[in-house]
Amino acid sequence: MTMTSAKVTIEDYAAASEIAWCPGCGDFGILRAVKKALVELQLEPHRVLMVSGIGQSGKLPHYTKSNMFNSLHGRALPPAIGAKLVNPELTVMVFSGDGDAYGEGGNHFINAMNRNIDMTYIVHNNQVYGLTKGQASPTSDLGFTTRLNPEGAWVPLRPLALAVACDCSFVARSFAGDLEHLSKMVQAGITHKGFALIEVLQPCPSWNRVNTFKWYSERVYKLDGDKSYNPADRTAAFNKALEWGERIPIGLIYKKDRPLFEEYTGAFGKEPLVKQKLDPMQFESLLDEFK
Amino acid sequence: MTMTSAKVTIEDYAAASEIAWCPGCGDFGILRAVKKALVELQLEPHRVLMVSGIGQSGKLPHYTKSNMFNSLHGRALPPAIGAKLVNPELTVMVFSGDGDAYGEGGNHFINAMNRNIDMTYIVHNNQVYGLTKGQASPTSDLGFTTRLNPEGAWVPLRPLALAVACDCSFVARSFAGDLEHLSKMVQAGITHKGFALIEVLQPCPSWNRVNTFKWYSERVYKLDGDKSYNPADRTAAFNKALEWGERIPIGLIYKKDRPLFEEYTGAFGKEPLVKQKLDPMQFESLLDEFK
Amino acid sequence: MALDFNFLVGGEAGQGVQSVSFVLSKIMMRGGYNVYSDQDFESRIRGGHSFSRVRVSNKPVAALSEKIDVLLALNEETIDLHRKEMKDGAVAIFDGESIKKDFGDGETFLNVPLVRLATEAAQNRLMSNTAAIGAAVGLVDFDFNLLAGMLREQFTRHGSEVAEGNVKAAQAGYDYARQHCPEKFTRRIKPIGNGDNRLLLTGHEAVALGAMAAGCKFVSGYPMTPTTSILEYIAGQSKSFNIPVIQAEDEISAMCMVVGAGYAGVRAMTATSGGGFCLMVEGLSLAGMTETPCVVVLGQRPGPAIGLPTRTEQGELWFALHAGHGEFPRAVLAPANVEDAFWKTVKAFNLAEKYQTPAIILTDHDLANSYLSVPRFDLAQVKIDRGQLLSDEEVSKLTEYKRHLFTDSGISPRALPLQGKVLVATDSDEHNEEGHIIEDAETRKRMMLKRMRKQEGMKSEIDKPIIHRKRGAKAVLVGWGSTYGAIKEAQELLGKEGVAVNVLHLNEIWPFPDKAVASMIEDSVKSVVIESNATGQLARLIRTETGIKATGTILKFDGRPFSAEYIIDELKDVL
Amino acid sequence: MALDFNFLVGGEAGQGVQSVSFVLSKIMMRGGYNVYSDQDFESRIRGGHSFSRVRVSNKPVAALSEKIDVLLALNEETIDLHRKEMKDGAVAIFDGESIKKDFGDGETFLNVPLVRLATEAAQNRLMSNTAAIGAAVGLVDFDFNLLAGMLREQFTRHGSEVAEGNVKAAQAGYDYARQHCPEKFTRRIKPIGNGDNRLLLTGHEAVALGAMAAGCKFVSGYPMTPTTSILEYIAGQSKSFNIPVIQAEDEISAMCMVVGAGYAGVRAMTATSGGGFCLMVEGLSLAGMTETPCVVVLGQRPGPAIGLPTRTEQGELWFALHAGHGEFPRAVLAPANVEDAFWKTVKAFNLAEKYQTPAIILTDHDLANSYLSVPRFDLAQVKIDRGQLLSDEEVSKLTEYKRHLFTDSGISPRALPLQGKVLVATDSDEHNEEGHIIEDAETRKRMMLKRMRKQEGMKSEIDKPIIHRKRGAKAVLVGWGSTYGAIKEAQELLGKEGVAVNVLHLNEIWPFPDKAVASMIEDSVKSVVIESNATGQLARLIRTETGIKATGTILKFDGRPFSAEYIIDELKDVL
Ligand SMILES: Cc1ncc(C[n+]2csc(CCOP(=O)(O)OP(=O)(O)O)c2C)c(N)n1
Ligand SMILES: Cc1ncc(C[n+]2csc(CCOP(=O)(O)OP(=O)(O)O)c2C)c(N)n1
Ligand code: SF4
Ligand code: SF4
Ligand SMILES: [Mg+2]
Ligand SMILES: [Mg+2]
Repeated sequence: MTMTSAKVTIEDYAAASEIAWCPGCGDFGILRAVKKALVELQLEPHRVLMVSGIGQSGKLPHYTKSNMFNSLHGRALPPAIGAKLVNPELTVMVFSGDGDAYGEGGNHFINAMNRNIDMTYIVHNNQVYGLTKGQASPTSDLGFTTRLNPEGAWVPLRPLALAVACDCSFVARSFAGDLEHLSKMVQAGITHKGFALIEVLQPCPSWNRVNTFKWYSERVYKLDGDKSYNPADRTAAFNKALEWGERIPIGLIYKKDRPLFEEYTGAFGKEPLVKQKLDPMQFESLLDEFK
Repeated sequence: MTMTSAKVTIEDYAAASEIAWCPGCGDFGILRAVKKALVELQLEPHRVLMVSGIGQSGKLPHYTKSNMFNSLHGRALPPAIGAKLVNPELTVMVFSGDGDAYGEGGNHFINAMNRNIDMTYIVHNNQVYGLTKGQASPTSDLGFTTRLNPEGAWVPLRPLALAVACDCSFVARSFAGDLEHLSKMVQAGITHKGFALIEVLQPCPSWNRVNTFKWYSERVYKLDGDKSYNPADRTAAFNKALEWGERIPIGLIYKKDRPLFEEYTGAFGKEPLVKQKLDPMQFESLLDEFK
Repeated sequence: MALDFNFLVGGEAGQGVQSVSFVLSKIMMRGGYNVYSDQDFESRIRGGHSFSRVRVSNKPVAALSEKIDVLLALNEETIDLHRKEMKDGAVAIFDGESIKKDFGDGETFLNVPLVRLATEAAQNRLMSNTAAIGAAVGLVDFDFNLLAGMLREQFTRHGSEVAEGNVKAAQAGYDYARQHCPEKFTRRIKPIGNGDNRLLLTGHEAVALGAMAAGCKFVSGYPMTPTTSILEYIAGQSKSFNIPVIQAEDEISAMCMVVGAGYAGVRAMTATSGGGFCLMVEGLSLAGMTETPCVVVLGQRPGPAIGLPTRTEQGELWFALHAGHGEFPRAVLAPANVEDAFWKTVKAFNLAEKYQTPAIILTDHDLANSYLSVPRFDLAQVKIDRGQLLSDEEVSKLTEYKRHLFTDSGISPRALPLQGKVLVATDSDEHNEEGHIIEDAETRKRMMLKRMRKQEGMKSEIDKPIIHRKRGAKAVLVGWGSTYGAIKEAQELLGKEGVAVNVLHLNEIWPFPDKAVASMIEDSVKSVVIESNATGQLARLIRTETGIKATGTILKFDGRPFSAEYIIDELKDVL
Repeated sequence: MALDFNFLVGGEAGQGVQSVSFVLSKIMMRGGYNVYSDQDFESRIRGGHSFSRVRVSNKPVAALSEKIDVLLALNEETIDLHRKEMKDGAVAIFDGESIKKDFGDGETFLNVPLVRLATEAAQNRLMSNTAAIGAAVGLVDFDFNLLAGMLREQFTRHGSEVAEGNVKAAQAGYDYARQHCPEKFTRRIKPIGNGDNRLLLTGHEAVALGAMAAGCKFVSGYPMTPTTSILEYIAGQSKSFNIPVIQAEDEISAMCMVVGAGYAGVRAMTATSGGGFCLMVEGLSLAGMTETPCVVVLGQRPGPAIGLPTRTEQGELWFALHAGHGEFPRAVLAPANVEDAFWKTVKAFNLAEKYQTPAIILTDHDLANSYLSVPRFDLAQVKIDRGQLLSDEEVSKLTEYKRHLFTDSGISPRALPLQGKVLVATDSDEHNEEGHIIEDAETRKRMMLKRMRKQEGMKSEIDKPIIHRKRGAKAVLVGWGSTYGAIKEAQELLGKEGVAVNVLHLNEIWPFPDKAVASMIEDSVKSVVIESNATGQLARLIRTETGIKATGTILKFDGRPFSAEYIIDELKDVL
């Protein structure tokens, strides 16, 4: 992440496309918080790469300005990793829905957390498949009914507990209805050196009539002020990550200093791979090995 | 699982194919323990369905007798689930390698544990890709070098911690070198009502020269006798599941009574689906809805 | 006298376009008419523009028509976008109290104060859509009782007050439109019968019903437009008929669960679109190798990648034919319309089980979502043929069992796990007759030949393509799948203009009915292949299988369905 | 005088067959000979049977030969399985002290006490394989110094004691064989030059080198036979040349990482086999839609499903051509041999980047693993053509940038993120020139046409197929990919028998060189397509693209590679 002297304003992050979200969607809050964080960090759009999956969440990069790669459903992380590894100078932010991240993308989710490459992963968790018109997601509450799940959804996954199990170096939760908190979390995620997971509770007024803005508002409580909570304590973090119901914690749940994958081997060289010169002749010595 | 009066002997579980494992492979111990468990449970081969992925581990069902479905790499669980749901009278055992289960099959692994369908999942963990000639697996220790990983493997996943995070209803570890312990675990897994994960430490003398028979033998210790350890305590289980290094726990790590997925909805009916009559005429009333 | 009438209902996503269109369609069918109604919507939940056309005729219809008789505008944009499609003398209904704009002259506009009428009649401004339906129905002087009955059916579950409120709102709209009907507008739709022996449904509802009737007992899938509707329909019936619908973590899992269920002995199915199908193709190959019956619905939409998720295309014919690694037999059926979708689905299950291999049903977004009125399916005609599935008695007599027994037909008699005491073993590795892994060249060769022989058997069960001949035809219009209605209608319209063309339409594509196709094309001087893709996939397939190169193609790949008018227009350049 | 000599080394997996064969191959090349060495092994790590043939000739060789001159049996089974392949007068070397069996008469057996010789000479029974090489080399009276040099090279890293021990063991075997050489056995291989300007390598080593030379800077993959070797080779050089090889959690991830790396601006590649490729096809379509260059190596092996994992086949041509949902341009190259594998890989990177779309390199298990001696690659001839990649300077001058600008060629000039200040946006949804999501028909149509135009440009860069004409030829043998060597040799052998045939071989398959193929086939009365699959995939493709139906096919799908002998045998039925 590189800072610049030019003053970055919210206009620099104006929408590149007409916004197609429903009125009242929690995604607006996330978009606002992301822009605010980027402006506060004074990051210019061209230094940022936003990668997203498919879902309502996946449209976010279209609604601001940056380099962007809108990938397949469930496949936001792999291209982000490819891009980051070859050009570490990019500030990489990745956007997924709960289905995108924890359903279709489950395997990448676990492995990306374990790999600890420097990027920020924002998961819009509306506990439902929004874009496809309301099916249960991996985080839908037990019994949540939809047309596809008329007997009600099965027991949800606890992604933040998975994150702690994967030793994810930054695990946080925030709420789309709390601009200040969320944008602070996003800033912290971006400045964190390593893989930062930020799950955002995001009301979907169109398809989730259970976990509404009000429902979340009544339940969320902040860890951030709480001196008795230590996000460096993995056991405590595991228990905190499992907390869900009458009270839902938001804030930094787990943080761990861990080496970065990209610094582990010498394979990347000093300069970003994108800037390295291509020279066929350098391989002459390799040919000798086949003599 | 149904018991029978006919006496089942080890001969009933004789090999159906010539065994192609390397001499000294830990897989032999697993095979022996599985047969022993089945004989002790007096389960006849035709009541058992063995499903496996691809890897050395995936060959196990060929080396005994039962109904068997040898699936794709990483895809042992989904066909097992399909089969079990349509015929719950089958005792379903699933066999994977560490690559199969935790690498290629990672998404199914998490979800199967969360779903809690009644079956036993045996993961042959040799910390290496055996059949493909020795590449790092998701459980290879940090720094483990292979031709594909000359700078050494990255930080391993901790699958048992993932299991606890997924509230897997039975999480155990055993060692291929301890026939008694392993076969007892397998029996416990089969009789457990729900999804039972049994990870087996399995030396691969051909490709893993680090985590050898001796290496494991020197490190494993049994939880089973330990009164101070309570496998019902999820927090304790999480910590235990993370333990790896000088001491490696084997035995029952986590156990939880949880409802079965297949009993959650009324969609399955009373009789196994395979036995239900097919009658097009029963849908006449549905047509009326389109009038 | 021929009646061919076209309503267009338009508005934002979330405004209720689809339910207005559905009510209109249903009552028109109940008035004895044939109805075809297509759905045009964006990939968003609120806002944007969506519309639906309801085509009503006393002759068979099976495609959209572009020219409109009545435009029912739920917002201003609808008028801007669609007024150019209005026929001479057509009327646009709008609520001038919410849409405050002067549309000038040219077309006829009927300002109906929908919100006010609903508020006055039923004290509920949200019932303005019902008033709109009333107005449309009143304008054409249709039987109000059919509408009232329909509304009561729909709303009674919300209480009789809601139901009667809707009836009142509808009545208000109806009366208003009759009283203010523009003089120039003289078109009327009088009931000409009842719809008793007819059903109104979409292609994917027909697939769902077909699957259920065919005895499907297990469904697993992952939501994806346009096939979620299949999963959802069956899920709604899960409990009543014991057909679990498992929402899997991804399509890989869904496909492999289906293969497992098929192995264990039930008829099983999954449904997806191109992107999800990509993830299923390894499992498809697994089914081919293990000789496990399974049915996969591939509902096409425009690609590559995410493409246009709520639009239509026929861009995955070749992908369906060759998806999966290695070579194995498969059936590929492409229903020509809603009715056909039911029967082809039944057939897919039979082929899959008789030949113990995957059957793919190729549909598309247009077929998936368009409503058609069809004769009631005669369930007594549904034949479930499980092929060489052994009976419990037969199995009980076996002492040993070879799942992959070599036979002349290539089909090995099939026993199920726990059906008796025999063991049922199969493997994704190449295997011997017992289902166990092998490496030798000879067994490999025999197993490949055995499996591929099934393709021959299957070929003998493929129906001839749909053929319509016209005397003196010089050209043949060739199509496949959901475009049948539009192509057939084009033939008829051309016939009226004195241009005779034949129609050759494929709804069972693989194994390919080469002889029938070749002889029909060779009969004609010209052949024009009409399809919704950019590379002419059927045209290529015809060349591959028969050596014949079509003389022309009409390719459309903008995500919108064909109409007869469009085809006729394009034919001018090609014929 | 023509020399065409064939060693066969056989034993259990784990016994060292491959290293014995490698040493033999290498020293023969260093003695000035052309060498081709194939590898036959089972999908297991220990036990079973594996073998390797080392064919040595003073004329070009590029395929295996079935008849053996020297059989080097590391176990008993090798003799049982291969004695029937011995030529008249051939010799089988075995260690009678460990293989205690009377093989009777018929062939000539040379009992060499390998273990004893190794133990005596070097106090290490494990060096018996080295003694075996020595014996084989001694039997043909080859230059011992070449062997000694090779052994020192190989073993010095284990200490000079080990190296010298091996030399001694080899010497013991060498001397023993010379002394006990059966009188009837008179064949000798004398060095005829040196291999200085030649390399001995496998097809997949050539692919790996080609990728590196072409400037590949990022590799991600998941192990799968037969392409793991590509990943492993590059991984071994990762640190020296800064080319990370990421072992992904699965092939989906590997493919999508490559697309991300390509988007960010490096040349990137993945390599897999059919099963893994299944999981990549959605990502392939993503690359097509986002116009991201990427290279995918698809190393074929017999399917369906897991099939025969360590055998060969050409069963995925059609799958490669149509894999992925929707329609998008792609290149499919199928190297004809080891040398070609290098150059085709270079070309794949250039095509991918110039046309901003995926390029697939179709290889197979046989090409992957067979060693061939080839002229040293001239790296100065490697041209890296990055197409319309803008320079930093060009980018710095831009004020706005449209990643998917409409152009006549369909190619949009490419800027990279952070190359300057412009923003680089792309989308798997259909998009406008700026890369942002759209829904309208017009933009969709234009974007599809733009992308498909690139296919036309690419077609102009496709080389003519390889053609070898013989005067008076009535038939043409047609093949693709790795079978080139065997087909070419068949042509020559037939020529010697007085049967003239032409050869038409495709190594650049898509876009299809239709004109060249058509004219060559039309020139011949008969055409026989020779391929390693069951359905005649190239034959079908030729028909699709040219309308021409080949008069015959020779199809082999038992997992074993073609030889010239086999082709000639089969031709008798077809010609
Ligand atoms: C392979 C694949 N499967 C399914 C889909 C269909 N699909 C698009 S978005 C989506 C789920 C959206 O849910 P979520 O990720 O929670 O995002 P949201 O819309 O709720 O923000 C699905 C299933 C797809 N595009 N690709
Ligand atoms: C889709 C796919 N990718 C890769 C492979 C190749 N493959 C076969 S087995 C295997 C890994 C084996 O490792 P593991 O699962 O740990 O089993 P082990 O052999 O060690 O028992 C791999 C990568 C495959 N068959 N299919
Ligand atoms: S459907 Fe839900 S998540 Fe999607 S835009 Fe609408 S409110 Fe937001
Ligand atoms: S390679 Fe390893 S895991 Fe495989 S059979 Fe040999 S010892 Fe066992
Ligand atoms: Mg969601
Ligand atoms: Mg393993």
